[in-house]
Amino acid sequence: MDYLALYVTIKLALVTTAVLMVIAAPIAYILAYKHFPGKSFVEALIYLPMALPPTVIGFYLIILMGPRGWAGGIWESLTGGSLLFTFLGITIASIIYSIPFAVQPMKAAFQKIDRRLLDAAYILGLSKRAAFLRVIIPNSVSGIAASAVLVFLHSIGAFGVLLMVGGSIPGQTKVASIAIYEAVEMMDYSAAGFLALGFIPISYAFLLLVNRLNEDSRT
Amino acid sequence: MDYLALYVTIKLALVTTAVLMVIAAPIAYILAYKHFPGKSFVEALIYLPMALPPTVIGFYLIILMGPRGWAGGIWESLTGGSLLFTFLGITIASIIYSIPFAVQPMKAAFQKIDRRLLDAAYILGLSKRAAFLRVIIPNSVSGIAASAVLVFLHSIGAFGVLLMVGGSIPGQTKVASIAIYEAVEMMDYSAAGFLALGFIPISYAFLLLVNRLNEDSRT
Amino acid sequence: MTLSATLKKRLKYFDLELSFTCPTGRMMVMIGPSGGGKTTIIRMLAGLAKPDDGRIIFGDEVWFDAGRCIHIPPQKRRLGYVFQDYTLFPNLNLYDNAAFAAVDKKEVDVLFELFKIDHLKKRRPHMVSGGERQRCAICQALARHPRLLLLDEPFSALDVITRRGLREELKNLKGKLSCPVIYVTHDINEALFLADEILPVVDGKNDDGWLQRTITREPGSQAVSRGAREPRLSLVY
Amino acid sequence: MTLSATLKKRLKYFDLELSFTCPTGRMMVMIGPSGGGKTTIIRMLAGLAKPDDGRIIFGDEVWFDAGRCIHIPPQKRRLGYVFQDYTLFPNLNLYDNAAFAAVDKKEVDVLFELFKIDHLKKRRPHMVSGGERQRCAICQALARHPRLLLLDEPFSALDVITRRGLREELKNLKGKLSCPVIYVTHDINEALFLADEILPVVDGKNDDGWLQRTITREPGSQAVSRGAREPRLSLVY
Amino acid sequence: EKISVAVAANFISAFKEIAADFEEKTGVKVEATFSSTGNLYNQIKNGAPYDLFLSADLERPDILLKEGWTEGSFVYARGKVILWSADKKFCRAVTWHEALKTGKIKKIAIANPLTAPYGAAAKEALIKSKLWDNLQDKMVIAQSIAQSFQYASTASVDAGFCALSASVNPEGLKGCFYALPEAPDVVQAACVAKNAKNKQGAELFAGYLLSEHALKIKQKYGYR
Ligand SMILES: Nc1ncnc2c1ncn2[C@@H]1O[C@H](COP(=O)(O)OP(=O)(O)OP(=O)(O)O)[C@@H](O)[C@H]1O
Ligand SMILES: Nc1ncnc2c1ncn2[C@@H]1O[C@H](COP(=O)(O)OP(=O)(O)OP(=O)(O)O)[C@@H](O)[C@H]1O
Ligand SMILES: [Mg+2]
Ligand SMILES: [Mg+2]
Repeated sequence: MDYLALYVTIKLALVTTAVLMVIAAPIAYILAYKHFPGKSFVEALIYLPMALPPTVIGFYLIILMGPRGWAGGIWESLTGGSLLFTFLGITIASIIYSIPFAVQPMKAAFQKIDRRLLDAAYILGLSKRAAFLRVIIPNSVSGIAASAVLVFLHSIGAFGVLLMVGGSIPGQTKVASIAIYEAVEMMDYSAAGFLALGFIPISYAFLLLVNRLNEDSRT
Repeated sequence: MDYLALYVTIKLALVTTAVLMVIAAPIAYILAYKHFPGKSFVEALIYLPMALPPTVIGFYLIILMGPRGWAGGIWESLTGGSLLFTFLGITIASIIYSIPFAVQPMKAAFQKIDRRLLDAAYILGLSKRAAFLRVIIPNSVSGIAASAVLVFLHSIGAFGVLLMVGGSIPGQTKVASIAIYEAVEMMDYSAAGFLALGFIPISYAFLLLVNRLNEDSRT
Repeated sequence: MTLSATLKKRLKYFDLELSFTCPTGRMMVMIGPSGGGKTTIIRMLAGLAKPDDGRIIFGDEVWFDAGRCIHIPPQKRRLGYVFQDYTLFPNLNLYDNAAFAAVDKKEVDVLFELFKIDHLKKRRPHMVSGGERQRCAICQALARHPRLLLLDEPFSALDVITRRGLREELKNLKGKLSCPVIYVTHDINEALFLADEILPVVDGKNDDGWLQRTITREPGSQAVSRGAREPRLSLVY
Repeated sequence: MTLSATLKKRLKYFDLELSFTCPTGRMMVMIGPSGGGKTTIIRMLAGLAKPDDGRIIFGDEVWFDAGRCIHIPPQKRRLGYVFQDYTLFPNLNLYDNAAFAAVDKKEVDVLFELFKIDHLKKRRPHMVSGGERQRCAICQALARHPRLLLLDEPFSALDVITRRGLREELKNLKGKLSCPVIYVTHDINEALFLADEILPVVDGKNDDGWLQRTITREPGSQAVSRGAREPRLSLVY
Repeated sequence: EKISVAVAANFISAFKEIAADFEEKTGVKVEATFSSTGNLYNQIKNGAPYDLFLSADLERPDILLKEGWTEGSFVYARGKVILWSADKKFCRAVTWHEALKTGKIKKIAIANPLTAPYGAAAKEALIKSKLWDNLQDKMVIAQSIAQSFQYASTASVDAGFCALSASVNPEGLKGCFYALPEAPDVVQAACVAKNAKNKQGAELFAGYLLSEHALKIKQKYGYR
């Protein structure tokens, strides 16, 4: 069993989830509460990474993060290194790939908040920012948990995008899904099956954790 | 531009979304309200299609739906036809692939329902089933909308699974993501890019629709 | 049909323990200090909470019996219950709320007129005032022809005049309803006006002296020291 | 600091239109029929709703001026507001709710003792009775040292004795608070006891005769025909 | 009347043109599924009703023969692996070995030698030239030969081992390439299913694949 690949997978999924929870919250807030022209269009763009086939996203990410793309170019001029084929590179890819799954359930949760709670918060002098942090977030725990579950599991299972921008470098960018793919192509079906079985305990453990947190917040 | 492939894609996504909304609701209800031993484990299994790389799911679906698999075997003995490489086959694959995205946001929404509303429903004589249909569902519209958006867009973008079980029969199983794949393999990047652009108006239109329904339910 | 209940429940700060009966067409009014257990009692009668011990019998049906492990769920008790915080379904307008479980939808119109909210039929609950919400909740409970009516401070959000009017309507209705009515209030006038029987609940127990002490400011009751500073108004409202 | 307000707002069934002033240390009690616009007025003072026209001036600050398009948001008005449905944050226990915006957390303990809920500090709102929730909401409002206190039926869920006690406490507090207090109630005794001034609100207008008509059952008022059937109780509670 | 064909993805372009010709000439409709050889093999193993399988290697048709799916295989194309770069300056060196040795080269793409026949061929050339070990830390592994070209054409890598067919398409013409004399031909074999639904049509198409006309098309796309 390719333990190194499983390790990279888990690391990638955890980093992606952590980063996305922070990025997605304000985006979801804006989508839930603000009105501005072209909002639906912006929203559609945010969800696009989900609608596009992963290989298409991967293809555009290569262009963007390659030495001739602006992201890759800036990165190279700053660090001298390449963004593609590094752990950082697949992390960025995985984050972009999973944004919609982070944003959508959070938005739904924020929309469900009882308006009277927000009224009460404003009366108590909270700025919109403070009300967001102290009222909306704590009262949306189950929606945020939904986000976290979706993002974590989705990053674990990410394949097409990482196949494009990863380059299958052991310990760096070779995640378990790629290892499985290689095993299938080599007709080593039992290795593929074993590796696939490895996903069950991982997702099980993560779900237990999230459910625990979720329940704590409600008692 | 391959309009036929786009048409199949939209049809597939709509059917998948419609079917999944119906299937996922009771599952989400059980996960949100019932307690039974091994619940977390069952939940983890339900979310597995998300955690597994699409190619792995496709791999097992082929085995299952092939003439030697039990699903394919039963189907063949009933209809004489094959399940693989038909529109029905990719629809089943797409449904399994998207189950987690349907279940998780609904579960979160159901959990957020004010318990007092359920108390009131029971007092008014509603069975659990009736309370589910008349109280829980109408008060979870934003969560259900989140589900629908995720499922629809996710099925639009589905690729790995369909590549495995679909074949690429025009008008039947050749969806846009597969057409893009073929264009990329032929190194015809501009055709791929055009087809990818087709996803933007589709997801935009669907989002507009869901947002409209969502807002209607709240005024 | 007579409701008779013997209830025991361990709460955090006191044990609830009391029993009472209430026959059809009679109204029992529960009164007592805040946090004394009135809502808890009502919830047990409704089947939303389980007593630790005791029995609830309605006519010849056993609704709850701790010894025999019987617990009929609220769905099967067919009651009307106006919650203290007058829960309405936020997704429905007032009319649909009241018609939600109505035996005959036509009655809803009559009730809405009686309770003076027929102009608000199409409004959602968050678009009306507190007292209007409360009146809708009463219509909802009555429209389903309950076998037992539980009213937890149904008029708390109403002004004096409306309240007095509705109180009268309720008294008239009581005869037509032919079911036992349990009514929780803080208003002693209301209790005296409506009650066929008064059940003072203090710290989970039936405390028959409470009403007397409160009204007559018996020495030693909290009312004295505080009440003394109060202007003595004798409004007959 | 004096609050003075001139408010106009078009509602569905009547137009709200009235003006009043209330200086520091004084309590103005609003009273009137259900659905008459009391809560709407309070929400406008709080900044949660906008009048269609008029002005709200607090001391030398302009909080609202339709003509000059000034609208200070609720955050900047620094007020205490006890909602009619006593909204508390469901994710916090009672203590954290009251301390949520407290100037000095130590005061919360004092307030909890005063309002007799110090044993419930660690409970979440859905685990306490309606009256206990309401008292916590008052503590929350007081703990933030408001410049203006708005109380929308703060004692509606309380029993007579608790209510009378708290009413006294409030009267005492009023002096120490040194801010204008606007108080909505249905209880005429309470209004007479607490008020430095009474503002009867009927269908959105100041109707000075309403109180008189209600109390004295002036002929022609609804009170007569209905009240006549009512037993004449003269409880001084 | 139609036949269904499973085609290794690297052969898509040539195949589509050949199939179009074939349809026109015979009236038999060709339904094609393109995917990686490994995936197609897996589908066949699980009962996919293909009449004809165009693999990217010799191995898979061999296995299918042993498993009794087919009665025999034939070679339908020979591909060549090349070293391609989007940067025309790359080709100024005399040999591909020197081009790879310059310090400017930081990353080289190669299709996974374990799964892709083109990758295996490239690896063999590198080993023969004693470059394989030195270049290990510059290697980026692509999962297919098309992906290796994607990396190279987007300049994500400085150069990539690609199929000769890549050099002749419009995107490929924008760059430059070296042929690799050390690399063996990539031999692609095909086989007809024993129990094909339309065995006649499949055999007709198999024959057409080897015809003069088809050969011209294959050459146009860089196959022999
Ligand atoms: N869900 C709950 N879980 C645990 N304890 C509760 C719960 N609800 C109320 N309590 C506690 O039980 C006691 C009785 O509460 P209950 O709501 O029955 O009082 P009440 O007589 O209805 O008071 P009020 O007049 O203020 O509504 C109180 O001490 C209260 O704090
Ligand atoms: N959010 C709202 N949108 C529109 N109309 C409303 C809204 N809330 C209340 N109303 C209507 O405005 C009028 C005044 O309501 P308001 O809540 O101010 O009355 P109130 O005097 O506080 O009554 P109560 O004593 O029953 O609480 C009523 O006719 C009511 O139906
Ligand atoms: Mg109560
Ligand atoms: Mg009000």
